[in-house]
Amino acid sequence: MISYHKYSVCENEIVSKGIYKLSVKGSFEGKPGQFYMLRAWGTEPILSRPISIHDKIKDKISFLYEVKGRGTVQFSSLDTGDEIELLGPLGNGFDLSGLKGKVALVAGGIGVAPMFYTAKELKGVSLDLYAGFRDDTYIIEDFRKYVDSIKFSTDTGKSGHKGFITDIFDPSVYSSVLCCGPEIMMKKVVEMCNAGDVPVYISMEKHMACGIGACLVCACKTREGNKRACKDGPVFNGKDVLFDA
Amino acid sequence: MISYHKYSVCENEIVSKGIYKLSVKGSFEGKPGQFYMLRAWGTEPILSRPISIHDKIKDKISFLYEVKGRGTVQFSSLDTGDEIELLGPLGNGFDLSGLKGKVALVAGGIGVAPMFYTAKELKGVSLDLYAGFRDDTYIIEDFRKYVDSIKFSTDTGKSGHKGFITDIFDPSVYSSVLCCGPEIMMKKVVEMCNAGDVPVYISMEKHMACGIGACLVCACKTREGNKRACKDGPVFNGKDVLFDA
Amino acid sequence: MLNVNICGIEFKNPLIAASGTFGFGREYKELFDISRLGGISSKGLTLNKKEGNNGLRIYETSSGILNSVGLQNPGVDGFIKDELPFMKSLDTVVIANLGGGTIEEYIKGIEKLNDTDVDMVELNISCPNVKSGGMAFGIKCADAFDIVSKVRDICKKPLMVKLSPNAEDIVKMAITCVEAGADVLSLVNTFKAMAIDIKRRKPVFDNITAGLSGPSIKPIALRMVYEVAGAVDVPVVGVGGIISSQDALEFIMAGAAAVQVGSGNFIKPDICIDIIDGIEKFMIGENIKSLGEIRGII
Amino acid sequence: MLNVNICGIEFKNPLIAASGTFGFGREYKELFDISRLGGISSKGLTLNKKEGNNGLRIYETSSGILNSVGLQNPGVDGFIKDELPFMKSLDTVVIANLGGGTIEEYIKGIEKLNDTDVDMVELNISCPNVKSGGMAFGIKCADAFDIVSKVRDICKKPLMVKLSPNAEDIVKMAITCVEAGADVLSLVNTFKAMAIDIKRRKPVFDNITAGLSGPSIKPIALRMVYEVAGAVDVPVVGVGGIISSQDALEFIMAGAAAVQVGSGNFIKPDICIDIIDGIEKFMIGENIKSLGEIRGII
Ligand SMILES: Cc1cc2nc3c(=O)[nH]c(=O)nc-3n(C[C@H](O)[C@H](O)[C@H](O)COP(=O)(O)OP(=O)(O)OC[C@H]3O[C@@H](n4cnc5c(N)ncnc54)[C@H](O)[C@@H]3O)c2cc1C
Ligand SMILES: Cc1cc2nc3c(=O)[nH]c(=O)nc-3n(C[C@H](O)[C@H](O)[C@H](O)COP(=O)(O)OP(=O)(O)OC[C@H]3O[C@@H](n4cnc5c(N)ncnc54)[C@H](O)[C@@H]3O)c2cc1C
Ligand SMILES: Cc1cc2nc3c(=O)[nH]c(=O)nc-3n(C[C@H](O)[C@H](O)[C@H](O)COP(=O)(O)O)c2cc1C
Ligand SMILES: Cc1cc2nc3c(=O)[nH]c(=O)nc-3n(C[C@H](O)[C@H](O)[C@H](O)COP(=O)(O)O)c2cc1C
Ligand code: FES
Ligand code: FES
Repeated sequence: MISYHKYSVCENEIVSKGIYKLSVKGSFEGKPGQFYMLRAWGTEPILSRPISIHDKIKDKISFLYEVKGRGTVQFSSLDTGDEIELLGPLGNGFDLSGLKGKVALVAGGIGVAPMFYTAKELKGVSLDLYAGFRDDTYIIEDFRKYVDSIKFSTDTGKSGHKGFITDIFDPSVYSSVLCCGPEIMMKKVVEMCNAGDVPVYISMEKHMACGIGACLVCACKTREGNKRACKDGPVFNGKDVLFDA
Repeated sequence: MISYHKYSVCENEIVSKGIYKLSVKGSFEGKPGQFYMLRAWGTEPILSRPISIHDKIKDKISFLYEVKGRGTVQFSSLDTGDEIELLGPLGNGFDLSGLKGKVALVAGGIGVAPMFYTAKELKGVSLDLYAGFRDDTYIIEDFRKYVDSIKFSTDTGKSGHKGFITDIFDPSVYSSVLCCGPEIMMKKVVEMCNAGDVPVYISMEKHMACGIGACLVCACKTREGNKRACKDGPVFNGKDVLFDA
Repeated sequence: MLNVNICGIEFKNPLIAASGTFGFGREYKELFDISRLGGISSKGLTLNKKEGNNGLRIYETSSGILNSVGLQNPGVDGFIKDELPFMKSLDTVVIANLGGGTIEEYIKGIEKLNDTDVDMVELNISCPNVKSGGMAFGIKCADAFDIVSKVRDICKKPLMVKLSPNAEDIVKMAITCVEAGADVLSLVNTFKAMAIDIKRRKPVFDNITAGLSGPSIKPIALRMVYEVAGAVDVPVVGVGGIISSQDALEFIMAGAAAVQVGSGNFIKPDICIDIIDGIEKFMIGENIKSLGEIRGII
Repeated sequence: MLNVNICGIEFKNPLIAASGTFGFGREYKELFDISRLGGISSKGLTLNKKEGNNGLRIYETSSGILNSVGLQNPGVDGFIKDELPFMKSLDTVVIANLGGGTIEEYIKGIEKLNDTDVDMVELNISCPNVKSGGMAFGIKCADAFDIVSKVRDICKKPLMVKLSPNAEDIVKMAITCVEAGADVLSLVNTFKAMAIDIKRRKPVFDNITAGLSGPSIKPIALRMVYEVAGAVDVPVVGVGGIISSQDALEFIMAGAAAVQVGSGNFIKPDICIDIIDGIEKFMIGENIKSLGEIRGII
C-alpha cells in the first residue's frame, strides 16, 4: 500500500564525492526496483524527487543519491532529526520471482542504488555485479556477501577496467539481466542482450510529477504505446522500450 | 557609507514570546533610527526585510525583531554561524544633535527596538521612556542606565498600566518627543504633541523593496508631497506626515 | 456550510481536482478518501485515444511548472468504458473534461458523453484548432463562439467552458462563451510559456512552448477570475496556482463559485483536503455560515 | 565580447537596469560601479510631475512582486534638470522611459527629450489611456499604432517601444509597433494581476489590480520574446524575471539583443554585475566569441 507521511531523517552521510546515503526510521514497504518520492521542503520546488529503495531492513529504509540539482542539494543538507516526506513505495519494481540460473546486475553510476536491495533479495540464483563509474567507485564492496563476483569500470581508469562497463560485460552467459543506469548505457545493454536473446529488464528514469500514475508526464515509449514510468514502470522489459536517445 | 555584505550570525536569541535579538559581528556604521535591509534566504521571497538598529557596539550590531510573517520566521530559525546579508545603514535616523532639555521616547510594541540605541546615544538630556505592549513587556529593563524613568503599559494589564501608553503620556512637560510604533499609535502621539506644540519625530514603517530610495514603493504622504520612507525617512517630523489610518 | 450548487448540481464543497493532474482519481484513491472532494475533472479527453507529446513533458520554473503532456488520454470510449464507472462509484461530482482539434471531434465526443451519467462537461477550448492553423479555439472570440454554441446545441449536460488565459481579451471571451450557451465558466488553463536549455542551446520541450501552471500564475489568474466574475451572470470556477485555503478564499472573494486545484496535487497528494479543512476553519473563525456571504465580497 | 550595438548605439554589455526599479541610478551608485552596466532605463517619466498611487505599493507573491507605484516621477523637466546630468556623467547608455495618459502628453515629453543628450527613448505604452476609458495604449494594436507613429514622427532619438504582456496579441502588437516606426522593442512590462487580503475582505491594493513582475513571469516573458524576435526585424530587448545569467542567456538564445533586469535588483543591488560576469564566464566556457553566435540560436 502506498503511504504518504512525514518522517525524520536518522542518518544522511556522504559515501563518496557527491554521493549520499540517507536513512529514515520506520517500517516501510517496498520491493527491489521500487522507489519513493522524497521531499524536504515546503512548496518550492513544486515537485518531489523520485529515489529508489537502496536498502530496507526491519525498521529502516535507505536511499543512495547523487547530488545533481536543487532537490538533491537540499537532501544533502539534511541533518539527523530533520523532516522528510516520503510517498511510496511506487512503481512495479523488478520481478524477481521468475529468475533462475545465472543473473547479471548491470549498473551505471548512481544506477547502482537500486541494485543493492535487489542483490540482497534475489535468492537462489548465481549473481554477478557489473558496475560502471565515472571516476570514483562507491558501495560496491557492500555487495560482496550477496553476489558471486563484482566487475567494475571507471571512465577515467582510476580503478577497475578503464572504459565502459559494457566493454567487459558479456550477456551470453546469463539467463537474465537487470539493468539501471543512464539511458544511453541501458540502450547499449539492451542491444547486447537482444543480440544474444537474453531477457533484460531495465529501470527507466523519467521526470515525474505525481509519481503515482495520474498525470502522465513520465511517459516511456514502448512497443505497446506510452507507459507511465512511475506506475507501469520504472522497470520495463528491455525489448519493449523505444529509446529516445 | 551604505554597504552590502554577507555576514555570519553570532547570536540569535529569543528575548520574549515571538521577539528575538539577532547579533552580527563586524564593524558597522549607523546612527539611531537608521535601519538595515536583512536577508537570510536566496531568491524567495524576493524582498529583504527592513529592521532598525537596536544596538551597536564596537564590533557588533544587534537587531530586535518580532516574528510576523515568512521573512521574520526565517530570521528566527537562524543559528550561530548561519549566513545573513545586510544592506545599510539606511535612512535618515533621528537627528539627535539639536535635542535638549527633557526628551521622551515613546514606543509601541516592537517600536521599542530602535529606541534602545537612541537612548544610548542621546546624551546631555533628561530622558524618559514610555513603552506600550500587548501582553508581555520586553527589554525595557535594559534601558535603566540610559534613561531617567521608565513608564510602561500593557493592553491586557499583565504589568504596568492597563491600557494604552498614550493614557499615561503627557507631552506638555517635554521639549521633544521621539516616537516609534504602530501608525495608529503614532498618529495619536502626534496629535497630542501638536496640541501642546511639542516637537515630535516619528519613525514610519512602510513596505520596502530597494531600501535605498530608487523604487518609490515606500511612499510616505507628507505636507510636501510623497517622501521615500527608506531614504527621506524613516524618521519624519510628526507635523509633516499625513496619516493613512 | 461548504456546499455550493452550480447549475443545479450540488457540490459538497468548492474543491475540484483540476483536469490532467488527477487522472480519473483512481491513483489518488489509494492515498486518501477522494469522495471528500467537491468534484473531479477528468484527464482531458479527446474523441480518439491520444499518445500525447514526445520528449520531456515537465519542467520546473520559479514557483511554477511547465507541462507538455499533449492530451494523452484513452479517448471518450475508453473513458466511458474503463474509467467512468469507477468515477461514478465515488461520492463526488464527476466532470468530463473534453478537448479536440476540430469541431466535429468535440461534437462527437459530446454525443457519446450525453448518453452517460457524467454530471457535467468541462469544455477545454485551449486545444489547438487544427483547421485554423493550430491557433487554440480559446484565443479569438469568434472561434470560441462557434465551438461553444455548436456544442451547446447538442449537449445534454450542464456545460462548463474552460477559458484559456491566452485569450486576447478574457472578459470579452467570457461574455462570448456565455452568449454561446456556457452554463459555467472555469478559468484559467495554463499560460503559453517556455524554457531554454542553454547548454544544449535548444528549447527544453520538443514543442518549443508548453503550459505554465502553479503558484507563479496565481496573481494573474485571480485578476482574470475577478474581472470575469464581475462581467457574467453564470457561476465562475477559479483555477490557477491554488495551493492553500488562503488562495482558495481569495478566488472565492474575487467571485468564484468553486475552485480547482491542479499543480498543488503534486506538492501534497491530499492538498485538497487541507484546503477544504482550512476554508472551514476560516469560516468558523470569522463566523461565516455559508460561502455565499463572502463570494465576490471585495 | 559582451558588447552589443542597438540601432547605432553601443552598449558595453547587454545588461540594462529596467525602468522603475533603479530610479535614475543615483542610489545604486553608492553601492557599486553602475558604469559597468550596458544601460540604465530611467524611472518612468510623464510630462508633468506625478505623485503616484495611494495605499500599499508593493506586495509579494510566489516568486513575484505586485507593484502599484503609479508612475510617481519628477516630470520630464525635473528629470532633464535634476537627473539627466548625473546619468550622463556615467559611462553607460542613458535611456529615458516615457509614459503618459494622452498622446499630447507623450508628444510634449518627446519634444523636451529631443533637445537633450539622452541616448534613447523607451516608450512605455502600458499606461492607461485616459481618453479611451483607461485601457492601456498597449492593449489594442490600433491604439498602439496611433501613439507610436505620432511619437516617431517627431522623435529625434532612437525609439524603443516597451510592450505590455497584456496586449491582445503580442506578435501583432510587435509588428504594428515596428510598422509605426519603433526602432527597438522591449518586452515585457508587468502583467495585470491582483491579490486579496482575506482578513480585510478587500483587494490588497487601492487600485484593485497591480503589476506582476519577477521570476514568476519569466517563462511567459521568454515565450513572448521568442515569438516577437522571430516576427520582427528590429532588435528586441528581453525583460521579465531575469535574475541570473542563465535567465539572461535564455532570453538571448530566444533572440534578444539585450536584456533588462527589474525586480532582480531588489534581491541583490548589484545583481546585474553578477549576471554580466556569469554571461562572460559561460561564453568563455563554451568558447563563444560574441553574443551574435548564440542570439536566437534555438
Ligand atoms: C524511478 C527513479 C528512481 C531513481 N532513483 C534514484 C536513486 O536511487 N538515486 C539517485 O541519485 N537518483 C535517482 N533517480 C534520479 C533522481 O530522481 C534525479 O537525479 C533527481 O530527481 C534530480 O533532482 P534535482 O533537483 O537534484 O535535479 P534537477 O535537475 O534540479 O531536477 C529538476 C527536475 O528534473 C527531475 N529530474 C532530473 N534528473 C532526473 C532523472 N535522472 N530522473 C528523473 N527525474 C529527474 C527532478 O526530479 C526535478 O523534477 C531516480 C529517478 C527515477 C525516475
Ligand atoms: C524602517 C523600518 C524599520 C523597522 N524596524 C523593525 C525592527 O527593528 N524590528 C521589527 O521587528 N520590525 C521592524 N520593522 C518592521 C519589519 O520590517 C516587518 O515586521 C517585517 O518586514 C515583516 O516581514 P515578514 O516577512 O515577517 O512579514 P510578512 O507580512 O510576510 O511580510 C510581507 C512583506 O511586507 C513587508 N512588511 C510587513 N510588515 C511590515 C512593516 N511593519 N513594515 C515594513 N514592511 C513590512 C515585509 O518587509 C515584506 O516585504 C521595521 C520596518 C521599517 C520600515
Ligand atoms: C500535467 C498537467 C496536465 C494538464 N492537463 C490538462 C488537461 O488535460 N485538460 C485541461 O483542461 N487542463 C489541463 N491542465 C491544466 C490544469 O487543469 C489547470 O487548469 C492548470 O494547471 C492551472 O491550475 P494549477 O495552477 O492549479 O495547476 C493540466 C495541467 C498540468 C499541470
Ligand atoms: C517597482 C516597479 C516599478 C516599475 N516602474 C516602471 C516604470 O515606471 N516604467 C516602466 O516602463 N516599467 C516599470 N516597471 C516594470 C519593469 O521595468 C519591468 O518591465 C518589469 O518589472 C518586468 O521585469 P522584472 O521581472 O525583471 O521586474 C516597474 C517595475 C517595478 C517592480
Ligand atoms: S509521474 Fe504522474 S503519471 Fe507518472
Ligand atoms: S524602498 Fe525603494 S524607494 Fe524606498
